[in-house]
Amino acid sequence: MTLTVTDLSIARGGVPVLEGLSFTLDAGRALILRGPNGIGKTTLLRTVAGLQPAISGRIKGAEDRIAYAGHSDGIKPTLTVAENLTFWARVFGAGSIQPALDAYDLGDLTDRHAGNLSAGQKRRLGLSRLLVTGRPIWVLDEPTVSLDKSAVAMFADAVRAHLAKGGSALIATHIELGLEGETLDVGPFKATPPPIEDFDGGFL
Amino acid sequence: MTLTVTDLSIARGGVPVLEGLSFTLDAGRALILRGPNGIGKTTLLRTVAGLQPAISGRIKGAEDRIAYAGHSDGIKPTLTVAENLTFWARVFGAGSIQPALDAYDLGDLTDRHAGNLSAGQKRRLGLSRLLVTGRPIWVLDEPTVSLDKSAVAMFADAVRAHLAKGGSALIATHIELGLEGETLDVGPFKATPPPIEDFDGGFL
Amino acid sequence: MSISQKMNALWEYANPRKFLATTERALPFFWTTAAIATVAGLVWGFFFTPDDYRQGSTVKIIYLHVPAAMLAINCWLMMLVTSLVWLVRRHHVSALAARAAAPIGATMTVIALITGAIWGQPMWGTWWAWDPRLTSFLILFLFYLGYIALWEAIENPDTAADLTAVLCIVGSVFAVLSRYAVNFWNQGLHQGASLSLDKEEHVADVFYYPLVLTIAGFVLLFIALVLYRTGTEIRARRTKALLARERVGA
Amino acid sequence: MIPDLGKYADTVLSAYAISILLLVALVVLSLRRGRKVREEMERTEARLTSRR
Amino acid sequence: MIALLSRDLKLAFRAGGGFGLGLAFFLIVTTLVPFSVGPQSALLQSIAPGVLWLGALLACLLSLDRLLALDWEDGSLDLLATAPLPLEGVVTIKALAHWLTTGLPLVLAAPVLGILLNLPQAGYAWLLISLALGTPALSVIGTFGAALTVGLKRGGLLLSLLVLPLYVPTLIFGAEVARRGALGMDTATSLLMLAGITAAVIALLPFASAAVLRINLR
Amino acid sequence: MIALLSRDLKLAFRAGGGFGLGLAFFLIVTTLVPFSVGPQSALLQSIAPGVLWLGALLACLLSLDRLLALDWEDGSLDLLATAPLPLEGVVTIKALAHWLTTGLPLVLAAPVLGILLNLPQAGYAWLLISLALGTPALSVIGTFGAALTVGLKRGGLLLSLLVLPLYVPTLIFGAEVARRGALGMDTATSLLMLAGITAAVIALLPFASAAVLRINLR
Ligand code: HEM
Ligand SMILES: Nc1ncnc2c1ncn2[C@@H]1O[C@H](COP(=O)(O)OP(=O)(O)OP(=O)(O)O)[C@@H](O)[C@H]1O
Ligand SMILES: Nc1ncnc2c1ncn2[C@@H]1O[C@H](COP(=O)(O)OP(=O)(O)OP(=O)(O)O)[C@@H](O)[C@H]1O
Ligand SMILES: [Mg+2]
Ligand SMILES: [Mg+2]
Repeated sequence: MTLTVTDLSIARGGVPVLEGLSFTLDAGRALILRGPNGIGKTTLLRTVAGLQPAISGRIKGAEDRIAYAGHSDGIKPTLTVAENLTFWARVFGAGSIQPALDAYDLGDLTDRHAGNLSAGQKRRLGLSRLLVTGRPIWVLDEPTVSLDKSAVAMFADAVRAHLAKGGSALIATHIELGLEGETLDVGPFKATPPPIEDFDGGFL
Repeated sequence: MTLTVTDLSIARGGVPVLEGLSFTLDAGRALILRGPNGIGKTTLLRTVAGLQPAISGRIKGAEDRIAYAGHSDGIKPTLTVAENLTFWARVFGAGSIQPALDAYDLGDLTDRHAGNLSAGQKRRLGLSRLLVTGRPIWVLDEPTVSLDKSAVAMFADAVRAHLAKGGSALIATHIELGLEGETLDVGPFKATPPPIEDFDGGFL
Repeated sequence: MSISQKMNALWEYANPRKFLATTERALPFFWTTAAIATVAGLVWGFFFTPDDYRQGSTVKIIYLHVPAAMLAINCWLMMLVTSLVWLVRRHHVSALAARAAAPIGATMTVIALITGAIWGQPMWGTWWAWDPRLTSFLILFLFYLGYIALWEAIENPDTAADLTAVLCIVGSVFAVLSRYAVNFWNQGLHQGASLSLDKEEHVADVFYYPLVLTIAGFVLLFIALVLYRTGTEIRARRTKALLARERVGA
Repeated sequence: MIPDLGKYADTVLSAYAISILLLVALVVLSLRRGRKVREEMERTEARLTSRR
Repeated sequence: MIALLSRDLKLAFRAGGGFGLGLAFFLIVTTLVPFSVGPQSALLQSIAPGVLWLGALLACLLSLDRLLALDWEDGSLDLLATAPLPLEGVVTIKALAHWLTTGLPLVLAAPVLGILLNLPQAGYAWLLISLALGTPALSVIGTFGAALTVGLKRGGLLLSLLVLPLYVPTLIFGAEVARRGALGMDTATSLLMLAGITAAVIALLPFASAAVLRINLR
Repeated sequence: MIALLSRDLKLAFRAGGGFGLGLAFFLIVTTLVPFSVGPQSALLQSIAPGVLWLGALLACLLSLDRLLALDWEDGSLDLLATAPLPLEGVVTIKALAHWLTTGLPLVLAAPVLGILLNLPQAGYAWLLISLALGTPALSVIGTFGAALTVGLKRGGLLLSLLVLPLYVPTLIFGAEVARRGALGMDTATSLLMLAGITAAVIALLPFASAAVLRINLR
């Protein structure tokens, strides 16, 4: 149940951004990614989630076990909160959406069209989707954007509950989440560009 | 040079969200708006910026003196950073874009297409636009979303410099900005709806 | 009461509650008279009028075709007026009345088009010809479609009311323009004065009176439908407002 | 009882049938939607009043 | 899969979902033809089958840009790609939903519009048959085009540009069937070709669409 | 204002900006016509002016949805509305930029496509004149439609539905000029009407567009 990343190098738009990155993420643990703007956190998470290929290195234990939540939430404004969640629950073959609604206090909003939610409410809906995927590894990119304090606490609780059940989480964030877990600063893994003089298949 | 808001009531989607709100914002001061998700901060800022009408109440001293920055930055992905900024500088009739580039450390990125920036870099570009408007009142909606620590500091410095030059700022945020300035919690101004039984032109 | 007092009294019905209460009382009257006049007119026209010497029994289609065509145009006019009222005085009821009327107008247009097409088959030997009258009706139908689609597409009710009102006004101007353009573009086949109601030698009283009766019936039906549907729109709007208010957490 | 419509019987009858069908459909749909909306409004009003 | 289909249909029928708009466009293009080529009914009659096919094709084309782009913009496609559905299945379902909400209504509306253009009596059945056979191919090919352009901001026009050449064979045989049918000529060969194209396209193109989509996602 | 115009032109010419796509669409529609109505050149010749006008109109129409929507999505319109430019000026500039990048290329390309459809010799000049006079009206009317639908997700097809009926008078007179011109008939009246419509539309419609945009922004 462990996610193992070994000597990973990744690129964005053809330019290597991070290289030589290794970490393991065991069941029940959370790993917080930190690093300045533009270092390549989003790129890393998308690579781990299998949305883009790595330049080199290995990712083990990710196949079909990852629930990814990026900057956009995949929410349909014309469907209600419940319909949005139910759809994802059916796609992932999971059961009831009630626990997800409860975890993010969405009970009052179930019949609302998602388009009429405020920025923070929408984000809560997006995060609650993770609970209906039934996937053990959560890969989250700045999950607490536009959440207020109490919603951040809900999120932290949800993550803790997920870890307690043997899940794990990989989270990129700039702010303090109040979660226990290791922190990995990706800054030191910034790719050093190869010398300009010779270029090969990669044009670099 | 003072922005005065008196007894303001505002609505979103036809429903009153905040009422009886009054505050003044003097030159050289910053006012931080706080409040839980969905209370109506975004709506308030858009009203002050003149993008939507208020239900009642008065806003004085806003006319043509406000620079607004909302959730989206008005950045064109196919223009370079410099071209994006120059455009707004010309629209607002302001001068050089160099100070804006310097304030947010965008010097290295000037010739990059804005579409190739990371989330935080894009945000920095969006914020630097405020400096080329030459407008004295900044109205900012969650300006530090996806910024890392050093970029938040740049933002705080820029605001401080703006205040020092006699400008003022109205900022809605969920996180700590490290700015001195009053804080206004809009929570207590939540609109109390009229009784359900009788309804008039407003359907409420 | 002076005229201006009367006008002021009229504006009171712009209050949705007052409107609902009043129409609740008035509607039974309109429904019954509409039913009576329409049925009576159609029965009279269908069973008890002779055939025309040239058109044979097809002349009976006139009792559907002409009232529907008249209403199709007048419904748009009504929408234009209520749209202007909404933009100037911002009474929600008038915006909602325009919304309520549009599907009725569209249905009337369809009826006029279909009965016309069916009539055209024996009379002109073709279902459809690009005659100016018919063509401008088709364009009118498109305007109705666009107007309805715009209402449906916009989430915020006040925005929708404003935008559709502007569309209605701009659309009216273009509809008139199209009418002239179409006239210029093709000469017509359609009955104009040849069977005009004014020319007594062609429209004998036997055709005339039942026609007037059906027209009255259609007009009453239109009034009843508009009042009823406006009530529905008001309630839908209020439900929406209540739900919206619930969601802000009041 | 239907009057002799001659060779145009199909024409006239289909015109009447379609038009009346459309009119009836319009009225029925209006009434149905009206009833549904009214119920929904009353339900919402009741819910909101009871909550307080 | 069924969840996806039912969601897509639901989305189409909701306010602003775009159901019926393809139809409206078809109607409008057809009515504009006489305005531009003139009202002579003999002329209109002779171009009627072609105009109807072209109109249906354009209506199909214009609704393509919402086929995948909306799901792309709000991140649903990212999530679907990490979900336990094969991407080939996803694009097939998307094409099916598109056909049900756009192609099918067009097929049903075509005879009515045939009246406006004085389509000869004999032509109606053939028009219907050719459209019913051809529009599924249009949806599937269109899905491929949509997958190609999904990452581009408002790629609408580029999409048209890419897809139109791909539509040519379908259009040629489809319009041929309709035209020969209207003139009472033999239609067997063209009909066979049309059916062949549709079958081949449905069987093979979803793999290409899924591959292209995977490339676009990374 | 000039800043806005130059930015819009720059955006149009950049990758993915959409310049030339209208043209390409025009080209493709025109070439598809022979495929759908059949290759008889007498028939093609008689419908040529109409097809060219209709093709230009559709190409114009299809590029409308990026006219304002992109600026809306990324928040530029909010910022422009708070900037020291009158919104009427903004929509006029937008319409002008649209015409320069779409209408003008169409006008220039039309004669070339006329060859494909065997347009009679006499028709070329009139086709050019009518398109040059008519396409600005199409851009301005289109801007109004774009302003109406700017808030809607992928309002593209709804936009077409709203705008096409508004295009009818322009199309009728424009195509009439081109058709009569091709047949060597008198064109004065239609030409006058066309010019009148264009002038009136340019003078008045920007106010409606700005009003509508203001409503949409709030
Ligand atoms: C689809 C086709 C048709 C359409 C859209 C159409 C539309 C109209 C319209 C708009 C009117 C004017 C109503 C008014 O202003 O009072 C009208 C009246 C009339 N139509 Fe038609 N029509 C169609 C076909 C026909 C045909 C085929 C006939 C008969 C041969 C016919 C006979 C009449 C007559 C007798 C009147 C009343 C005459 C008058 O008051 O001017 N129509 N129709
Ligand atoms: N489409 C693109 N093409 C080329 N380079 C890109 C593209 N998108 C982003 N980049 C660059 O790739 C680098 C990594 O971006 P990424 O989005 O992964 O950063 P990040 O760590 O998530 O930053 P942030 O904290 O600001 O979100 C950045 O320097 C950015 O400028
Ligand atoms: N389009 C809309 N129609 C109706 N109501 C809406 C619409 N958009 C938002 N709302 C509601 O209006 C209220 C105020 O929203 P607003 O975006 O101003 O909140 P906010 O204070 O900015 O919240 P956040 O911190 O989450 O951004 C919310 O309760 C929201 O649900
Ligand atoms: Mg990032
Ligand atoms: Mg907000």
